[in-house]
Amino acid sequence: MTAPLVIFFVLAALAVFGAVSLILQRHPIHSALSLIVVMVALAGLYLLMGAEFVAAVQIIVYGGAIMVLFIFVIMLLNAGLEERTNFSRLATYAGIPLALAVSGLIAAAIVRSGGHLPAPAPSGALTSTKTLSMLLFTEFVYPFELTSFLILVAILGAIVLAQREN
Amino acid sequence: MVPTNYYLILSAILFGLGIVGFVFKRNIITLFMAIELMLNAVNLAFVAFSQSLGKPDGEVFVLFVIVVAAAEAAVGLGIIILTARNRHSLNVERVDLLKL
Amino acid sequence: MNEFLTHYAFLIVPIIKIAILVFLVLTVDAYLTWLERKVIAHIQARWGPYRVGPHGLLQPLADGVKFIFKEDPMPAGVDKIAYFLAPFLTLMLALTSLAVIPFGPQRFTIWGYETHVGIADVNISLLVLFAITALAVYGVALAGWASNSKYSLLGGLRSSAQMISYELALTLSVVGVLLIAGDFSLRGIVEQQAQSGKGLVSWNIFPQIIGFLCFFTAAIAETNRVPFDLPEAESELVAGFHTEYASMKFAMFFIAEYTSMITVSCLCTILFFGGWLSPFPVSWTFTQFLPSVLLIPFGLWVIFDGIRYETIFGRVLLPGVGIALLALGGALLAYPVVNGYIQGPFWFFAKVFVFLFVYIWMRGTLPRFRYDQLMSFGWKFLLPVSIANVVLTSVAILIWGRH
Amino acid sequence: MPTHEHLRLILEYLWIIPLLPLLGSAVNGLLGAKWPNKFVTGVALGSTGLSFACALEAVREFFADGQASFRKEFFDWIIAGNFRAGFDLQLDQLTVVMVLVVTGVGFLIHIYATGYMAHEGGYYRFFSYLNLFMFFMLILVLAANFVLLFVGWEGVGLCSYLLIGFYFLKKSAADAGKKAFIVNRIGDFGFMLGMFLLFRAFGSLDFQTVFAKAATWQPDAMGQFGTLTIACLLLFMGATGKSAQLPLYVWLPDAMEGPTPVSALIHAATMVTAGVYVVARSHVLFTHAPTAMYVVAIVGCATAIFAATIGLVQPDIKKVLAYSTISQLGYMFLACGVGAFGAGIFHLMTHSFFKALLFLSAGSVIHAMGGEQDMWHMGGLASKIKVTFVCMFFGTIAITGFAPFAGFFSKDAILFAAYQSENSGKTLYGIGLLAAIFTSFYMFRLVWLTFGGEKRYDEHHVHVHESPGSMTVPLMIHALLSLVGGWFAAPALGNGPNYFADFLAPVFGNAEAPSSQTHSLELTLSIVAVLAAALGLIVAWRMYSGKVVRGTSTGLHKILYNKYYVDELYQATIVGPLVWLSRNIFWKVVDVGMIDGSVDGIAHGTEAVGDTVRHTQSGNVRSYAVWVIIGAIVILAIIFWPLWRPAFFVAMSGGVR
Repeated sequence: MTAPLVIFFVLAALAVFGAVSLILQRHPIHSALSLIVVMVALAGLYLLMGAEFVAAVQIIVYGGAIMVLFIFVIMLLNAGLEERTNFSRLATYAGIPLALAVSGLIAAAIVRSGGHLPAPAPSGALTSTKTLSMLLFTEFVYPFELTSFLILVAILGAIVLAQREN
Repeated sequence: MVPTNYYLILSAILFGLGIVGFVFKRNIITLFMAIELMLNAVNLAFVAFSQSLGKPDGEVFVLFVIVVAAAEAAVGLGIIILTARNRHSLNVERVDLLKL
Repeated sequence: MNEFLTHYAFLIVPIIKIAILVFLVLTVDAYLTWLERKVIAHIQARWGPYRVGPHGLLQPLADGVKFIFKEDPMPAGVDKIAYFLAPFLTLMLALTSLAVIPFGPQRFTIWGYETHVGIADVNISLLVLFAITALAVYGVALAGWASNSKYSLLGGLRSSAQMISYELALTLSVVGVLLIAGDFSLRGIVEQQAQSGKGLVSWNIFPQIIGFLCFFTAAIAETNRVPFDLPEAESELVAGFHTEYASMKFAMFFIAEYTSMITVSCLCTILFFGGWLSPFPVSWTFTQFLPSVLLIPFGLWVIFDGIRYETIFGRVLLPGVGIALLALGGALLAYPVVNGYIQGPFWFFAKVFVFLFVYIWMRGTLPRFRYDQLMSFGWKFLLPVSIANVVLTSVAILIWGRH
Repeated sequence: MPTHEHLRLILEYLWIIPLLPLLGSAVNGLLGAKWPNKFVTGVALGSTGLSFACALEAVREFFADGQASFRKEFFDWIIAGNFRAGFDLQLDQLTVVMVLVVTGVGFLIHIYATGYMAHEGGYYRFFSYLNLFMFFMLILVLAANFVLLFVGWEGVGLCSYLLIGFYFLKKSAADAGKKAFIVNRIGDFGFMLGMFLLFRAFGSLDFQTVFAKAATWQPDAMGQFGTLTIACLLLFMGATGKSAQLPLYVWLPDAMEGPTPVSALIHAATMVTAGVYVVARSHVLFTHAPTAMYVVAIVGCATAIFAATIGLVQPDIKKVLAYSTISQLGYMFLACGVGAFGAGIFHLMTHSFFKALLFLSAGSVIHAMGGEQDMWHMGGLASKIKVTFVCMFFGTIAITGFAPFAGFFSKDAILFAAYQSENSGKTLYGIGLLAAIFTSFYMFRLVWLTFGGEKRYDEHHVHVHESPGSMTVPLMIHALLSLVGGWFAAPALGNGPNYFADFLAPVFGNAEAPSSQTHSLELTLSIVAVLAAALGLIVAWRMYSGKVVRGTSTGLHKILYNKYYVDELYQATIVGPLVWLSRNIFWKVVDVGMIDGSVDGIAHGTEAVGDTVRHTQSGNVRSYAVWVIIGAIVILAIIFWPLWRPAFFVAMSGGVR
């Protein structure tokens, strides 16, 4: 069992643990914290795969911005414990098994399709920030601009939504 | 080295847990988190593929996904705030006016 | 024994380095508090700490002891996990952020393990740094939320909002430097500033003056220091997010704050003031003796000051310290070889000290912002300016190329 | 107009002739409501008059072309597979006669109507309808295929319905309109079946092709019901409907509810003759179906005598004329039935002249009497309204068949043809002659009751006055026509040529070329006919000249007076049961039960389904999430099926391989 494998399993366990606790925790803040754990673990996995830039962005954007936003909102709304109502019989009985079925399908499909792939090699050259930015500004320039536009729209939408009408 | 499949399976598991959360949770904010979890799982698969195939495209997609997630969070949380103000509850099962 | 070391050097050496760094940082933090109190006191025409040890030099120790032995009450209805997690998280992140900072140019091998001055040498160290500082928000937010107190909650809200807001400006203001350096690693940035051996002139501060101002302002806000210390505005929120914390947990926030001050100072130094580079052109070799030469008058002054000190303890201790300094300076003069090694750290810490002093100085002089002022300043002034800076820089680079 | 010989001005644009009345109708119908009457008059008369002029020009060009039958396909109307129905018009000798009759008589009657209707409400409506009728009638006679002919056929039916029910506030009028329409439906049903049969037999409904192919067929034997026979009988069924023959004549007497010009134009001169026209037009088919011919002859003959007998006792002046029309139409069919199509058409023309004349005169009388139609309330009008009297008298002489009036020649020709017919010709002739006697009787009865004797009406209420010129002038013209209208055939008596027959010969072939040995016979027969008319005249004179009183009707008279109770019979046997069926089965069971039931059932079913399905719309996000997941499972299964199929088969085959 080589070092990377160990690291992988540790991080994977961390991620799964975080995801499970995200589900089981009853307080949104705790769920949020669990999710942060997941994200950090994933960032670690990216680093393990040699995708440093993505890892950093993952932490900065997801960890530093999005999740902060979540926690901020939770604090703002002063959300209390989650009340476990069961108004939806469908979801109560069929929900979990179906969800598991979907994940099983996906897992099976992924394994079948990705079985023959070579192991991801941490090659700095491949995913150096330069390469990514080159791609981003040449091949994917239109999607890139689109995303910027999307962000703009999102900002406007958020402002419109959040401001109290006066 | 870690086989690609491990990453893929992990991402599948995370995705499934995300779905489970989406069905299981009642708090609307937590639902959002479950969605984010799914997105992250997808990202993991993306990165794994791109790394093992030696193509950086996958990571570019990851960046896009992150951007979209950010936008979604911004708007979605705004909506959540409004909902909470109007309905005085964050429980999605109590926000069920959209029915006959 | 030896082959064991060579085999596990990749573990042992970093651990040792980390230990040293942590010890250093904690000490510096402690004496930073002493310095702060002294400076502010003198700015306000007071004496400041004076009782414990000569010039209150032992005050930090006293404080430490007090922190350790103080009772630690926990308010009712707190969220335990978050309540405990918050300070640890904050301190941990603050300390971790120092890990990627290079303190000197030298690379040397211990037990066949090649290393350098500094813990980790990542080629995207700046990004890592930002990543870590980004997470720092959680400490504050959690602390504010967990301690189940209105003051804390408001403080936490304020500071998290403030941190998110200024993080943008912080990141954007650095982009100019990155454009010039074309590299994410701090070491690379410093070396880029060293390329033209003309010293001071080739530092980033000159092309990036706007960037620097934005960065420093945003950094102050990030560290919740005056004039942006809204989270702990005594007059409004008692002590903000750490109102409900006492003894060691409070100490952790305290240490974390000063550590992040240090980090920011280091960053400013590296990004804009050429890190460990001496301000003089490389050709002036004699400047290598500056550190040692500076030690001697300093030592003399300490001795002189100590002889006429009030307490016996002082009269004994201070001259001793002075003599030690004199000896050190002499030794350095005697063995010029060492100078080469000292140069980098010396200049580095000198610059960092200046920034820390500026921090304290500002605290002593500037009034606090109002919350809305803070926000509008961050969003409506700082952010646009840093964006403009990015644009200007890239245009300039387009025109003249990297200088 | 000065035109070059072979410059076909109108002929190439034959559609102008029917189009003009249509335009007039449209203009009057759409705009006339706001207009003063004189505008409407201008439009109506202008359109019909122009149409008449165009017809004349067309005929002139037709003659200029040496009477070459003209045919032109203007545009395709329906094309489905090998079926083609085009807007094709044709002009041959037969059409020439019909077009001239329709436009000419129609024009005159329009003029008359302007006077007659002057004080009626819905003036513009009346003329709009009347022009529309002209349009459809012209289409009918100009059509070069059965489909287009049928358009005209139905169109004139529609117009007759509209015009009979012109006073639609009067229930009797509305009912009469409906009756006419429905009875015609029955005939049209047969007509359509006939068309379908023809199409099935010949693969086309174009006159040229149909007749050309039919001519090559082996004629059916007498008593044999081949395709042609059946087709002819079906067509004839339509004809009986339109031309008021037994047993479908019942609508025509009631149609007298309409304004008198309408009765004159539609129910005497033109429309009712459409049946005769159709039979004559498709004479090729009929000549190949002797059985059908025989049926036609019998029906015609029966109708002639039947209607005549009813006419003997009717008190209503227009009713009398109506029955006389029916019986005259019977004569025409008799002619066709015995193969004397030319004679039939000849009688058609002359009849349109004098019957129109009679109707118009009757209308003038009614006008003078202020709407009074019962002859028992008239009398002694001769001195009051001389013009009308003279015209009426002319018409009477013409119809009763005194030489040298029009009716003499045409009726004589028919009777002669009947006499010559090989299958039971003598019988037909005898009945025809009897009908002729009756005809002259009731006509002179009418004349004496109306004009002769002392007046039986109240002076103080009725101010008898002569009609305006707009009415009397057409009367005179018609009187003239009914005098000279028959002289085409005059030379035939003097062993000369029968111009009319010769003119139509290209169409009908020389069916009845007068041979020398039959000539003397024809002469004697005509003399007999005149004597018969005289007999009727004498009897009428004995009975109705001088003082007359309305006797109580008993026995035979009663039966005749009540028209053999045919209407009551139909009411009892057909209408009653039908109404009962419609009300109790088709309405209460089929419509309410089945149709409405099914529609409502669909609605209720939808409602029920929605009621159950709507529960999926719980508004609960978690339920929706589950649905999304189900969808995802399905999609994944579809996408990855090819991926898993091998494994699946392996599993099925017990994991071998």
